Amino acid sequence: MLFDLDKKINEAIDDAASKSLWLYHINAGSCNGCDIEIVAALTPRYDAERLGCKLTGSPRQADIVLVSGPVTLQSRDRLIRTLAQVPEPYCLVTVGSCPCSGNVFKGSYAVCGPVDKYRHVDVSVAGCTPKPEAIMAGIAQAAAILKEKRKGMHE
Amino acid sequence: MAKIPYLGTALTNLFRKPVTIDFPAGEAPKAQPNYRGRIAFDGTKCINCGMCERVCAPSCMTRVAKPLEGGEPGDQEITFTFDMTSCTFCGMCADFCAKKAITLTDDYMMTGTQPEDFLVVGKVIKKAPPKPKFTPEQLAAMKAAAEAKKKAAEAAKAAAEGK
Amino acid sequence: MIGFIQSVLNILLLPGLAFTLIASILLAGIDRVLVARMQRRVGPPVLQPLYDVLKCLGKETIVPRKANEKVFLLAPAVGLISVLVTAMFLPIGNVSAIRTNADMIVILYLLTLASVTLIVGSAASGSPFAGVGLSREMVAMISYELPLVMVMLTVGFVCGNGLATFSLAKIGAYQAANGPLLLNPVLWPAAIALLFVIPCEVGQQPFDIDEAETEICEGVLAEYSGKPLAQFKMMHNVKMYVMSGLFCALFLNIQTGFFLADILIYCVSCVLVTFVSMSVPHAVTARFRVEQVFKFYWTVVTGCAALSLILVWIGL
Amino acid sequence: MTFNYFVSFFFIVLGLFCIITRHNLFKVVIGMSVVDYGTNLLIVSIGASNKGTAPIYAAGEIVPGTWFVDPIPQALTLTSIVIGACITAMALSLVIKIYSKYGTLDTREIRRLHG
Amino acid sequence: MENFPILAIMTLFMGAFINSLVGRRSHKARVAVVFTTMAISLLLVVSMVPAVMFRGEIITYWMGGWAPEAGWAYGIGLEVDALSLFFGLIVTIAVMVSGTYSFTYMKRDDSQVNFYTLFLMLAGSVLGLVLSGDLFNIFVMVEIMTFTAVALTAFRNDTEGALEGAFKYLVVGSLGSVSILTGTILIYGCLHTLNLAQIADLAIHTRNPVMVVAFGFLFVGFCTKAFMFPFQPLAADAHAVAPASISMMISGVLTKCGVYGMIRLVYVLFQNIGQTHVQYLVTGMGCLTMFICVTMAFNQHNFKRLLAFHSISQVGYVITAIGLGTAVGLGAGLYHAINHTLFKGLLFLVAGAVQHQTGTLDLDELGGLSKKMPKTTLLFLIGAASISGIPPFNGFASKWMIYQSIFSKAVNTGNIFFLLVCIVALLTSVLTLASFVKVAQSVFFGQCAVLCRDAEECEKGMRIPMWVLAILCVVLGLFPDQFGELFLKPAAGAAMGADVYAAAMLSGKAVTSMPAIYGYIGTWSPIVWIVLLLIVTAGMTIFSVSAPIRKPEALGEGEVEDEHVLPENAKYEPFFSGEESVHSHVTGSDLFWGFKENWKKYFSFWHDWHSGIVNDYELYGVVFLAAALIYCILFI
Repeated sequence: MLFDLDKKINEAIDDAASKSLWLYHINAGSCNGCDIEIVAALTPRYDAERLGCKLTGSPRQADIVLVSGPVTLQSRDRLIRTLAQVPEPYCLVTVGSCPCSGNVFKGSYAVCGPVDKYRHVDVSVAGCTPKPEAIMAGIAQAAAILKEKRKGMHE
Repeated sequence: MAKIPYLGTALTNLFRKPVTIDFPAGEAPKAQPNYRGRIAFDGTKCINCGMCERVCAPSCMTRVAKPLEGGEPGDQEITFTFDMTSCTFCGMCADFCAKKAITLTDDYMMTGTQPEDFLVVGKVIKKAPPKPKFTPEQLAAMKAAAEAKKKAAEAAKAAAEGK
Repeated sequence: MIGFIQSVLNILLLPGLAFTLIASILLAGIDRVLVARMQRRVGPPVLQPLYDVLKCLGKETIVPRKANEKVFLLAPAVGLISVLVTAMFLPIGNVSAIRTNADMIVILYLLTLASVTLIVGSAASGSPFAGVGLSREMVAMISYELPLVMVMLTVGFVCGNGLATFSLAKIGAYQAANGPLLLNPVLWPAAIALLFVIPCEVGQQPFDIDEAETEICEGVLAEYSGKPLAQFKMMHNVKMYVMSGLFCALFLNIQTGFFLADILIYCVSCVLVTFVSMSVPHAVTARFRVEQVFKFYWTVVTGCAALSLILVWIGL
Repeated sequence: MTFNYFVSFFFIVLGLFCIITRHNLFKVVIGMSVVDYGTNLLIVSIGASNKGTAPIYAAGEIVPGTWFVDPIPQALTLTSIVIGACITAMALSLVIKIYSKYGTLDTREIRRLHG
Repeated sequence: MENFPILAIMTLFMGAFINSLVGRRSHKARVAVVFTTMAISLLLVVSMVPAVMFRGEIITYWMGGWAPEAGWAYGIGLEVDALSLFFGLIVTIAVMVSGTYSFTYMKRDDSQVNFYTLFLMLAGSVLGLVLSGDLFNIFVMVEIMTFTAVALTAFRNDTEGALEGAFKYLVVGSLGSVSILTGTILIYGCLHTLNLAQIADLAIHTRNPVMVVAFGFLFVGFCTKAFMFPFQPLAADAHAVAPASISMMISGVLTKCGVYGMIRLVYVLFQNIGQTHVQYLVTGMGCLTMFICVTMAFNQHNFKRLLAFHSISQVGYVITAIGLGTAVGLGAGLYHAINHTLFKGLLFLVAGAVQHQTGTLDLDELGGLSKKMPKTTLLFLIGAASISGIPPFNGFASKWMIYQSIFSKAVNTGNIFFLLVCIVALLTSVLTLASFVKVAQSVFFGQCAVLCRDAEECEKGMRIPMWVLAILCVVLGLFPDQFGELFLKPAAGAAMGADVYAAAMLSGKAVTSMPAIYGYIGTWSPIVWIVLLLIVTAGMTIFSVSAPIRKPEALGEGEVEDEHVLPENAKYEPFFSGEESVHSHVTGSDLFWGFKENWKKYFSFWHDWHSGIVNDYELYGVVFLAAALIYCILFI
């Protein structure tokens, strides 16, 4: 378009993609330890809103999907369905060690293996309840990846 | 209208300094004193007793033994890999480790994109046990010689008594 | 010819399109920062609403299978346009982009149109959460429409001295003559009523029963992603600017001689109104339940509006 | 003449009372026709006067001082009677169909359209 | 030009007669006869417009050549002034549209000959009522109208409650007719004339109690015909069961005859609209009807019954505007009258189309029709937007004029009553919008109900009349000034100029003078359009750049919307917080929980008030008659 206005707009949108991160949290059977840590990240002491983070209620508006908990049998289908409903480009961040490996529940009949089996995990934050700073660091890393993904979309 | 709760505190907060720590910009604050964070494995102290592996609930560590290429034939090089993503940081391994080879540091910033970022790898060089000076045959021969000597001595003692 | 260029410039730049977009984004940003500061946290950068909107523009738009596609995609556009046109009517000092002698009724209807597009859009999205959300939005509309109309009638009647006027220009002239209406004690209940109406009209935290993230998963916007979502978010920001602008036009229309001072005063008063009416309730109270919203508006707020209406009616 | 007005007023009130209180459809229809008759009586008695004779006018016979009864209300009464008859016929046909469909004539049961 | 009025009425009645002879043979013959009859009457009425409306003449026609002698009217006269012609236009347009609609709508019914005979008689009687200049002639036409409307309501007597609705309409309607008759006779008793013009002359001078009681009776009679407050259950029952084209006729045309009678009564016959007590009576009735009907419509489960209550509440708007007594009020009321006929007719025809395709009108069973019947959905949206007063449509223009007239009346007279009326009017328009949102969500949008799976678009024959109404809605909405100048000003002038009406009737043609009514406030200045254009182009530039819009590929053959979808490809399924998207349609009945929760007592009271028993409705009617008479005797 005229004096490559579209390139400028696309760059602005890529930049914005890393500055406005809407979190959508999926609890795939977690013991709620990681859940309260995620919410703690939004409290005044850690304030994830500085990164532009905001909890949203629907996967349609998610940029970063936080998964916590070993993917139990019951929550397996629901996890896959919800992940399918999130619009591109989005990052999948696993919080805590359960989603990465199933932690102490590894090998149980009710646990359907790490999240990796269902979708490539962009950033994982280890720790059995990782500290809010760790979650914030993970989100910051995911923001950078998001920018690359968005850039990849329109190249 | 009942007194609006927190109105006073909200308005005064406007003029007070926010309590947020400037983490992603600044450096991460230190964790509490004995925080059970990432595992640090000191290969030199470990005697490969396997207590940590037995006592670890999520069995997040694996031991692979390989013959040490440089050393004598019996030497082993055991690589310990602790997978932080399946560790619950309960600290049992550190407590049960007789040699205190495993310590949990206060590094909590464990984020990464590939699984390798979360592996703590430690190498233990396990010397082969010292070779016995004598080979088993020599031992047998020496034992036989000792036996023979003892019998000769007894025979001589009996002959002396008989006299 | 100069008059025409002047009016086109007015529309395009100053009290018109460009100023509205920039002001609404800044106002929304300031509002979020103020709420954060009241909770003693740093809060997002001031341009955060701009990043949100641009990011939503960049994301993929999914049209659900059960949705009625044309209405689903058209409703947000109509909503945004109707709100932007409403912003044209707001005067800065005595300069306003579009001037008719029944501004208030057009503003009332365009704001209703904006809410209706939100409702029709969510109805077209075919999701049950949206169904519940739109009925809550309708209840909210029923509850705040009555006091809003009463406040407009009161101000129209006071400024009309005899024949009720609906034009903001006459109201501005009246305030220029004998001081902003806020100083007139008879109109204090009406001002309070309008301050209460603003958060519900905009859909701000304590009264955002239609987009309640926790209860009904973003209710009205459950199925929206990408571009339509960007339009609805932009509509939300512009509505915030329009409502505070409306309050300034009705009660705080201070007209000094030259235009620059007017703009400055206008911006400061807009920020003040946003702080008082939207940031403080957001930081202090939790979200209302549906029938609490309705009961609150039809008893407390309508009471205030009716009080000042009757006082004005008696001829005070 | 006032006696006629009282009687017609009485008929109208009686008809309305019958419509309001009776729960049988036929009685409601009867009430309606009673109201009609009351009104017809009112119309006729409006135009009537004791001294007047029948308003038949044959050429040349007019003698000054003869009193005619006003013919227009009588014409109106004719139309009103015709209309009353049609309304009653219509109502009765409806009552028959209702009975065949609902199986009852009690107005309290025939209330599917309410609320 | 002289005998156009009688020709227009006679063609309709002759058409009914010929149709019953010829129509039996084939559908084509029936359609031909009915269509030509309606077309001729429409042509005749329209051809009178330039003479009456633009040049301001008044056409008088004396039946049987009984011209008035020495200023005393003996015969029965037809008088067409601007007001009658305005309502004549409404009647003929509505008849034309609903006639063409019923050609395809009633195709599946049997004994269609009777349907069209009754339909043309209804049309003829309504046109006769509007054009006639004789009070008893109006009573006879009212009787024929009620008679045929009852027969047509019960036409499909297998639908649930059709006979019952018709019977109730007949019984309580006859109460109205009796009170009109009594009123006419009492006037005759005092003034010894039945001609409207003559009564207009004499009524001002004779101020005796009998005239006041006559006014009371006539007022109650026309309230019944316009389905005012205590009579609105009649309308609700009649509309819910009548075929769609007939419910359009009842709501669009019969109520307008009640309104016409009210205007004639208050502005021309007794000319006592100037008294504040009469204004209180008329505006109070309109206001009461408006609010009660809209709240009653709020939790209806039947689509047409909801539309019926809305129709009566809009007529309440018209009556409120007329009761103000100011020229602006009357103009606004007339404007809203024609708008109401248009958008209410459109909504009833849409309801008919929905019933024709899906077989049911229950709001809880319908759902998601917008994907199966897109054109009908668009038509519905135009109708709903007009009725709830959304800017570009005609509802907005006329409702706005009504608010303006009420508010300026309130300010000029400094009377608090009119301020309350203004607030109730605004509140009613919001509630109207609320209930049409409810209908839109439960019938057209939302998820596809089981019943609507195989519904497809209705035939073209039904859609053309709907499109005619929709276009008229939009045109009248966009050009309120021109319509006001050409039609509203002469009509309101004719109503206000009662003395000219009288003079013209008795002495033949005369030019009426038109008082300047109002300066209309232009809303659509061109600048607004420029701004819209700019915003749209600015929006397009950003859109063409950013990410693509992904739409689901259409359902393949045999694929049903709700059958099991694998989690992986659930991208386009609605978000059910992870669950599989089962059919869960949020229907009308459980919307607005918050609002209904707070007004539980009010809603349950009115729900029981509409008990559906004939005796109760008659009781309400009689009590209202008594109250009205007492009010008139005391105050007027």
